[in-house]
Amino acid sequence: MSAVIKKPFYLCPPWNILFEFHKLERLTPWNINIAYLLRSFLEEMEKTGQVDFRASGVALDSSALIYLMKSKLLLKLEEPPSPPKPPKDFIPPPLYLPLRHELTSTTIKHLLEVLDDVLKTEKLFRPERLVSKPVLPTPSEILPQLDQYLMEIELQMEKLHAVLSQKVKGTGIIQFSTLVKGMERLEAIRTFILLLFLAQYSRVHLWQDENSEEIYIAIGEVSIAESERTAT
Amino acid sequence: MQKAKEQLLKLDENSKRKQAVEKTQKELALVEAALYVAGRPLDLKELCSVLKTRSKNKTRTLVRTLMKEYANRNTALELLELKDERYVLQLKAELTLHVKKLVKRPLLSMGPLKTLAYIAYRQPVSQKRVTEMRGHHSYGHIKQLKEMSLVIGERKGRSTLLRTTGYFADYFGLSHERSIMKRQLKKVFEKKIMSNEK
Amino acid sequence: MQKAKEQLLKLDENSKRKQAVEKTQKELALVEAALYVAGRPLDLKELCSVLKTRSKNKTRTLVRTLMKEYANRNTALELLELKDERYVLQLKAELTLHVKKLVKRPLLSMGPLKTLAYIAYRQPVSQKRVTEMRGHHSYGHIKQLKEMSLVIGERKGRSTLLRTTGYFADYFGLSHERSIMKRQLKKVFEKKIMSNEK
Repeated sequence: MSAVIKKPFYLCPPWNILFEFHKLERLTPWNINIAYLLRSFLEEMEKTGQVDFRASGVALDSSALIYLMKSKLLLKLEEPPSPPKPPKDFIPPPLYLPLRHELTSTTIKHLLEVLDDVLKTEKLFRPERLVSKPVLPTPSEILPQLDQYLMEIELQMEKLHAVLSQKVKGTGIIQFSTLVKGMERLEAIRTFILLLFLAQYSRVHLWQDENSEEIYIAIGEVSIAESERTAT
Repeated sequence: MQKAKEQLLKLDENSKRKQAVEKTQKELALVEAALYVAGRPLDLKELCSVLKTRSKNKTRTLVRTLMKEYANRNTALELLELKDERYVLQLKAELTLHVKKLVKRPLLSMGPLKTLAYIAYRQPVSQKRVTEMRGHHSYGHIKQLKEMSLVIGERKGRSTLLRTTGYFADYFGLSHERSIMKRQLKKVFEKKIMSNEK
Repeated sequence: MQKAKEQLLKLDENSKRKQAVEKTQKELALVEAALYVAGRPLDLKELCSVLKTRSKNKTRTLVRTLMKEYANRNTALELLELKDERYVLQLKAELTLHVKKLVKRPLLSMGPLKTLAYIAYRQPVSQKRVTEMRGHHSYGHIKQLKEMSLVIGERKGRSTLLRTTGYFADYFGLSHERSIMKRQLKKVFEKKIMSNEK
């Protein structure tokens, strides 16, 4: 029993086609992926350590031949075959999911709980923006009963004027922040609107410091240096 | 001969009547289907579109017939007419407590819910502001909230203003009027904070 | 005197009978309420807990009575019994298309629904095959279907085999047994194709 001589790897598929010329001519060149064959041939050679320059030469020669065959076919205007079509299969119609009403468990309580979290983050990350650009409540919130409020506006104006006069003892200047100290936000906004009305009737004078953004309210005949007025 | 003719006429009439009844049955089923899957109040316009009719009168008659049927059936569900001719199919309140434990799925997961809460509280609020506050994930949240009709966006110049929808108000039992809704939210919210601080 | 006694007895019996009927009505309403809010199949255990009874027999009788009532009413809804004595209340399939737009939950659009149908029909099927058959968009479909727990993928060597989940079977009221499910699906598809060709 002589030892079986082991065939070199390149005489096994898929590389064998590069070494069997008689087969090569019968094959359709489009079915041969030269790049793949050569790459894997080199990889295999490296892996097995069977470095054989003669075999490499033959492989290269065969590849060139296959390449030539492809080029000839193209010159004869034979188009390469289109990529294989997917197998035909029955495509069923869409499956509509049955519709079921389902009550969900989220309640307004959950909404408010997460709102709490979100607003905390808002305070944490954007304090400067919040101060400089407060989101004002809508007018209907400030003046919930508009008609009634308008009817009473003159009365309210008188009341505010009286309060102001009392605070400055007849004539004088008071800061807006002092006036609204301790007030609810909505109340402060209402007061501000009333001040605008009073200013329109020239019962008070308003101006704002550009740097501190403080609003000053002058009641009665107070002489104000023009230079101090940056805005009214 | 005359008699045969009369009989034929009668048969014809009967089959026409039968067809009309069947049609009404089908339309009633459509109204019921709409109210069932919506799970929220629907107005006549929405019901008309399901019925593919423009006649509000027809739709009103149908939904009121269905209301009567529900009332007669005396089941777990009730069909109610709300303000502004809106109709809702819902579980009778007295049964809620007994089946509450079966309700497990939340409307939204935590992330999108937070984004929704923020939009509701600050609305109308620019998409940019929401993203700044809630991070870049909120793009996905906003998309989901829009798909679920909880939020709508409105282009205003170069930015998009977000606000909540009527469906949002219905779901949480809030007013459709935005200023009232915000006041309601604020009120409940402040009450909650107060009670937490105690 | 004797007569009066008899009459009293009879009255008593009547009122007892009336009470029993009322009790059953109430229990039926509870079962209906449970199925309405759950929006998914409920098993006898869950229904027992809502009725606060341990008797599966009693619960089974009640839910089957309700099934019959629903079948007789001929409304938009149907109450079905699934495998393992699970029961579900849902909209009749033929009405889905008419009211789909009113659903606020994100539903699957046509593409993913087709991909789902294909996977269900051919399962277990390699992801590669699905993509060949349904185009490259189906990657997204598969992702969505997995997210909704309708489909799962299993690595097998270098390819992924796709199949539908138990949740899918429940959702469609199909058998969990794959071969039976496929037969059921085939029937559904044939029916749909027939009705489309008409």
